[in-house]
Amino acid sequence: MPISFQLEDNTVLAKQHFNRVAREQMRPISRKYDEHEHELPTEWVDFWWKEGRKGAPGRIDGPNDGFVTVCVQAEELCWGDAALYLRMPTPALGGSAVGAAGTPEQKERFLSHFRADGHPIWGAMAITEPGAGSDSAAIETTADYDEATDEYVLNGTKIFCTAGEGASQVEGGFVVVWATVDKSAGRGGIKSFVVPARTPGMTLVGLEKKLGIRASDTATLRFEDCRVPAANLLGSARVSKKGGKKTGDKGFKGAMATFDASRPIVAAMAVGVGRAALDFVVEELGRQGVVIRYDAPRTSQTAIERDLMEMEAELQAARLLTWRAAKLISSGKPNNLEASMAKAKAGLAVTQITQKAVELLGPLGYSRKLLVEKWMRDAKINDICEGTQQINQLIIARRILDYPSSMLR
Amino acid sequence: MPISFQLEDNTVLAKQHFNRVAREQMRPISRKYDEHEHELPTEWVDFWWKEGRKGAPGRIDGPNDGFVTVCVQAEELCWGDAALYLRMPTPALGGSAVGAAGTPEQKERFLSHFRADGHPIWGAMAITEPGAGSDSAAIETTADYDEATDEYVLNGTKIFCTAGEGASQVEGGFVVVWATVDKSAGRGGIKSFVVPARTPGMTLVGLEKKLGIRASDTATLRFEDCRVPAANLLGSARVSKKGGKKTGDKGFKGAMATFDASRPIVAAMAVGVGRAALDFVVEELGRQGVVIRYDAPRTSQTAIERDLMEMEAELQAARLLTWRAAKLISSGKPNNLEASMAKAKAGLAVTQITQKAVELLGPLGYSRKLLVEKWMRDAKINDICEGTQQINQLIIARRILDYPSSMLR
Amino acid sequence: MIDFEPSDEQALIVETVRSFAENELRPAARACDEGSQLDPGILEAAHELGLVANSLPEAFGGGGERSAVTGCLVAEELAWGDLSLALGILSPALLGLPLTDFGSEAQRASLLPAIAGDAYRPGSLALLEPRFDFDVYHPQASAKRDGDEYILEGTKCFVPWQEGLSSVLVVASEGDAPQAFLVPCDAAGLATEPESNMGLRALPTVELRLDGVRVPASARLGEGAGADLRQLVGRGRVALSSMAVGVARASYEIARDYAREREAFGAPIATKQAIAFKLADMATEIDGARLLTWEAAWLLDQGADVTREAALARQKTVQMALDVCDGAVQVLGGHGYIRDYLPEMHLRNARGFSSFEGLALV
Amino acid sequence: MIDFEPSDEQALIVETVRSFAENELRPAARACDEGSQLDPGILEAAHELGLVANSLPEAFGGGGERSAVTGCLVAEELAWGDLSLALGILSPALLGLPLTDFGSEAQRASLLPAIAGDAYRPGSLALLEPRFDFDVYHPQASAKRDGDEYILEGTKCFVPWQEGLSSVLVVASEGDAPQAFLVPCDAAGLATEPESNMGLRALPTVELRLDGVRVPASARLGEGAGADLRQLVGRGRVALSSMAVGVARASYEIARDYAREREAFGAPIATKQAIAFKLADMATEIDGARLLTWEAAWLLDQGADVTREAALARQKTVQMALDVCDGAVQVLGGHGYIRDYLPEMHLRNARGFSSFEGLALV
Repeated sequence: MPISFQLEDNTVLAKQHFNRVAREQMRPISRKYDEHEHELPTEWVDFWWKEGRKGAPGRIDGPNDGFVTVCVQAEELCWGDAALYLRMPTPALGGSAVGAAGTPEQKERFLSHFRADGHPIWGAMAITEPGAGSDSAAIETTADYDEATDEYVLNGTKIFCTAGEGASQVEGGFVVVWATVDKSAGRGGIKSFVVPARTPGMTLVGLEKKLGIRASDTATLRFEDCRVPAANLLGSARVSKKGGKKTGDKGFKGAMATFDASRPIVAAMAVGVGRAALDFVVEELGRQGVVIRYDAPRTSQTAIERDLMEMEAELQAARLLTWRAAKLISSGKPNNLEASMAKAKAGLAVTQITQKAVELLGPLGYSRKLLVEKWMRDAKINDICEGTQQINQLIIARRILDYPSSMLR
Repeated sequence: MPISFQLEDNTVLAKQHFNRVAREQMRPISRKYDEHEHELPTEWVDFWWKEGRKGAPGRIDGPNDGFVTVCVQAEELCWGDAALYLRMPTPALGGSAVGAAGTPEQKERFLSHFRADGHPIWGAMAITEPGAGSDSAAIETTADYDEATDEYVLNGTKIFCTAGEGASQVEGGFVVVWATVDKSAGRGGIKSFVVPARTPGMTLVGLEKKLGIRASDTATLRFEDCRVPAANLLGSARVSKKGGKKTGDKGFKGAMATFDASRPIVAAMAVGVGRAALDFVVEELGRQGVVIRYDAPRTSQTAIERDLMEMEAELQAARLLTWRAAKLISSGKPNNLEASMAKAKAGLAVTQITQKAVELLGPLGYSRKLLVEKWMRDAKINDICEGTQQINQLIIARRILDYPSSMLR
Repeated sequence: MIDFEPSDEQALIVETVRSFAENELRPAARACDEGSQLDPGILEAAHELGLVANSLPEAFGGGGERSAVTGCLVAEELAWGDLSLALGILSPALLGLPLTDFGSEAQRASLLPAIAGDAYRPGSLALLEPRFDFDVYHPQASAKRDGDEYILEGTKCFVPWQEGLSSVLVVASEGDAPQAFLVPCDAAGLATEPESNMGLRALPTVELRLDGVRVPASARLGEGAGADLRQLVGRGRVALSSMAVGVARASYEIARDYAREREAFGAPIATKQAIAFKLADMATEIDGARLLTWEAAWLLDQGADVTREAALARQKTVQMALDVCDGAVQVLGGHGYIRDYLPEMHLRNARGFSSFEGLALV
Repeated sequence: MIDFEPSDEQALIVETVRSFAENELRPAARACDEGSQLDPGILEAAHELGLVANSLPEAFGGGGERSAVTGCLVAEELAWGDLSLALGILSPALLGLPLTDFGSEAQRASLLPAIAGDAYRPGSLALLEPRFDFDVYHPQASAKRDGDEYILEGTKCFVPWQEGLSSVLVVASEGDAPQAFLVPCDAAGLATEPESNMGLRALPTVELRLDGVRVPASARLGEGAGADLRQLVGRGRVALSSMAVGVARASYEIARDYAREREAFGAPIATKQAIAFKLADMATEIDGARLLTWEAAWLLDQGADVTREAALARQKTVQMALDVCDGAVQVLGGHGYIRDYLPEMHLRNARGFSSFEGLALV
């Protein structure tokens, strides 16, 4: 196939479908759940569980651009509301981890509930700790193997756990917890464990009050002698004894690989928020008689025209980098470099686009009567989560310089 | 005294004087010596030697703002032509080193020629080596003490030596050479030595062909068993025996201190080049009917108006940071942080201002019929010399974080 | 002689205000923001420092020590403590300074003694309008002369509206010329709607609607040509520029200290060039923006027209404050995004400076 | 289906052109720049690759394989080698493609066979004008009909003018509508003055003055409505955007390799975050700009109007190329400033893209 920018029919259908969902189901309640932080957006959760999770007409997992379609879905729904997107009852990042590192048995055991009837449930991933942010290898949560019961015993505290309330409290959901089975082994000792919701010893300590994405439940979870069956260690069933501890064969690296899949989605989320702001500004200014003249000579261009053109160009560059990273997944190719490029670019571009959007609308843009100020607050999370701007620059730099992490940190 | 932006009368007189010099003596030959790289700008050199070095009317070394006036002079003359400024017959950076680290006897011996009659002469400083750029401590040029003759014997190669041709080749001038008397001592072993012009063993290897400041002689100098009297080691006459080598008491630190004085001057040079470009663009666009409306509402502002306002604001911010660093010198206060801020800001601001100036004039700006393209080429040196942007950021960061260099490099 | 250091007297004021900001404003900042209200005790305590009264004429009980430069020093320190509280503290100047500069003797006598008096008396200026194409020099709000009265029409926004406010200075166009009018808060035809904005949560502001509001001709500020709006706008831009510098400095310092404390990969994150250089750039830009602002203020004190300088200072400080506060959030990472730390509030407040006009004066 | 990877056929072309650029253009780049001339041997050798001929119609000896996307791939690789030589190599397309797109049968037959023929034949398009307020869609150069002739007046700049050039395509306004005219280089009233610019030193260009130049009516490109200037401008912007990407990539790669080699403080400077992150940003921006450009090219191939997309791609690539090339000079430090290394030339060339229009087409 030659270079082409033609979206598949399935993707186009999905785009239209999820745009309608965004417009009809999300936008009308967007301000409400920004104002009522931490309140469960029942109408949206119920809608998604009953209707939304069926997906778009056509086949969302089409043969070729499947992951591009996933990104298009994320963009459309986050054009609707990024916080509500993160509050959808889905396996989310926890599901990605199970998908990337789990055995077929584990996938069936933990993910099938999400296709079943019953009440809405959530998945989540818990990595960050008070003392370990970007530096995942510094994780202090421990997982000790108890030979007597063939269980792992988790102890530690996790913060910034997106969807952590739903995943930890609602029966049927689960939290994938990163913990070390052997602190002396550094990264090598880090494994991930599926902790089903309401497992004794897992406590919801609290929810963060945030700048934006306030409808999303960002939880702090404490694990105190929290026991899970050894079979919940993500990875192959084959386990090897090593220093008296059992270790699965997919550890730190397997878990990190989930980021290669999740970063394009986060980038697509960012693009969606940025587009919401840009669309709104263009429409609103258009109503005031301001239109972008793409053929104006430099000397007659207005400052606003140039701002809008820059915003459009940066947003599209971010979107195309995102689709490129996604397409590589669909093609079964490595995308570590491209995923980080998409994430770094989208996070930064969209932060700037939404900040500029507020400015362009003057006092109106700053008011909570409109959603633009909310999009600016929501957008900033994309510059931080799933690796800050700086972490993604680090990954890109290591790739392009062909440096191991020991040479560049 | 309260906060004040009132230039002293002496400074204003100097500004007017050197602006006239710039307009009358420099601008008319600016293009010529850009085209004739490496050719000695005789008319300018002679003018400066006969007239220019007398200084401005009034007292340039006024009691309070003396160093501000030095910066104003640099700005005006570099508004004229930065390359010709660097080619003036003065002690230049070599003089600063002698001034900062030399004994009274050394100051008299090396600097008095510059106040005498006779032919034009130059001073220079030689630090950078092929293997040591920003990392001055990695200097490999050696200075071995020969007890028999009470001389130091220099061996090594120096590059990027501004005014190095004049200073090394014309009798009466001198080059201050940084060399190590004890490699095992690292920075501690680095001392500076005054090598008079035409000293046997000092060879002019060649001159760099450069992006800009082409009238300035950027030399490569080779030292092969180049002998200078021990009395040419900059610093106190008191010398102490140490590991069989004599060392003056002002070494690396003394030499580095000259940068605190030279960085505001380099910043002022940058401001001069940037102002040349900005003045020209404003004037030229004004002729075409484009004027900056400082009171236009955001929505009616043109892209060019905003560009010009940004250029003006950035240039003035750079100028004020420069004057602040200079004023601290006049007040006898430390200015290491402020000097690096001025240098970092001015280098970057002026690079961007001149690049934008070329763009604003369209095809005309890109043509060598006008000087704007030259100013863009000239300006870029200010982002590099006397510590690149990055080195100055490093210095600022160490200061604000209160980190020793071992913690942040 | 050029001098970038405050005089001993200025330094003393800075020290006093800084310590007040550190001990009173900063600890209250988060609660005020979350609770959407100012702390009256702090306003009273600040009033006792005489920051506004000092600038008013001695004849009306003030200190007679007017200086835009000193005003900038004060504004920066207060905004460093908390922007909403700072604007509340300085709000009496929104009435006091225009009256001083342009008011008739009678107008001055009617309000200045109270502002300079023992108790805190809030002030308010209605300058902005809720339009994306608002032109500060040509307000759409209008004032038509009708016999001995003016009839005011139009809508204003970002109008500070604290309890105890008795009158507001409304800027409206009389023909082509913008003029300022003293309007009692309970005037007939005047309606307010409380505003809710991304930032400035603690400062009560309203959208003010003037629907045929009648005021006596004597309510127009000044005699003859009236008020000089260019000067008023310049003084507002310079004051807000200083406050932008203050907010940026607050955010930068938190980021700097966090970066020294927080460890990753076995060392403080401040030892990483990406973080260290970002902090270096912040520090440099803050200083550059401050000097630009001071220069405009100094020109004001020389009696110069500062339209150009105030516009440049405003443009520079608006962008600088946004960049610095965004950078601080970035340095704190996840902690920058949560409301346990102040940078997210600084970012919300900083973004407002591109819209704010006339919320403070020097 | 979306695809960001070249087809096998496209990949083969890229490989061929890249190796030519690496082995022929890059080694000659500095000498051409310093000597202010192209290397005729290289132009001939490049011609044998058939890069332009491939795009021309089979009926006139071309390959009939027109694709703007492929054109972008070729332009980027050539510009990666050297911008001046790339523009020289592709200059035949300045006549060949407009003739293909808009020319009458007779016009095509008159020139296309020679362009597609065995020997390199330079081409030229006179689009730009030496005015700061130049509007590409409304040239000031004019064409007035006078009986069976047109009379051309005006001044053009950045007009490629190599030895062997026989005619130039001049864009001038006929009334309100811009049209293109084939003008013989020796026409009466046509005067040229060689240009000297900051960059593009090796490509001979002239300022072209048209003082009552008369051409037959048949010299106007196309019949009826004539040439579609919007499409021509779009094709030019897309081509130059790709070249900006090529120049930026060249500069970035040199900086990256230098940073890996150069040691300071005992380690390669690439191990410093300030350098490494700068390189990471460069790589990301280059890729983003390339994708934007490809999308515009792909739309051209779909027959769409690309006024918007070409404008966005141009704006993005102009700034990206400048930033990347400036960054590369910065990474090399002192070595970036001297002419022993290429980044200083890349910076000079990159700055030109904000003015260049119509110097290449796809």
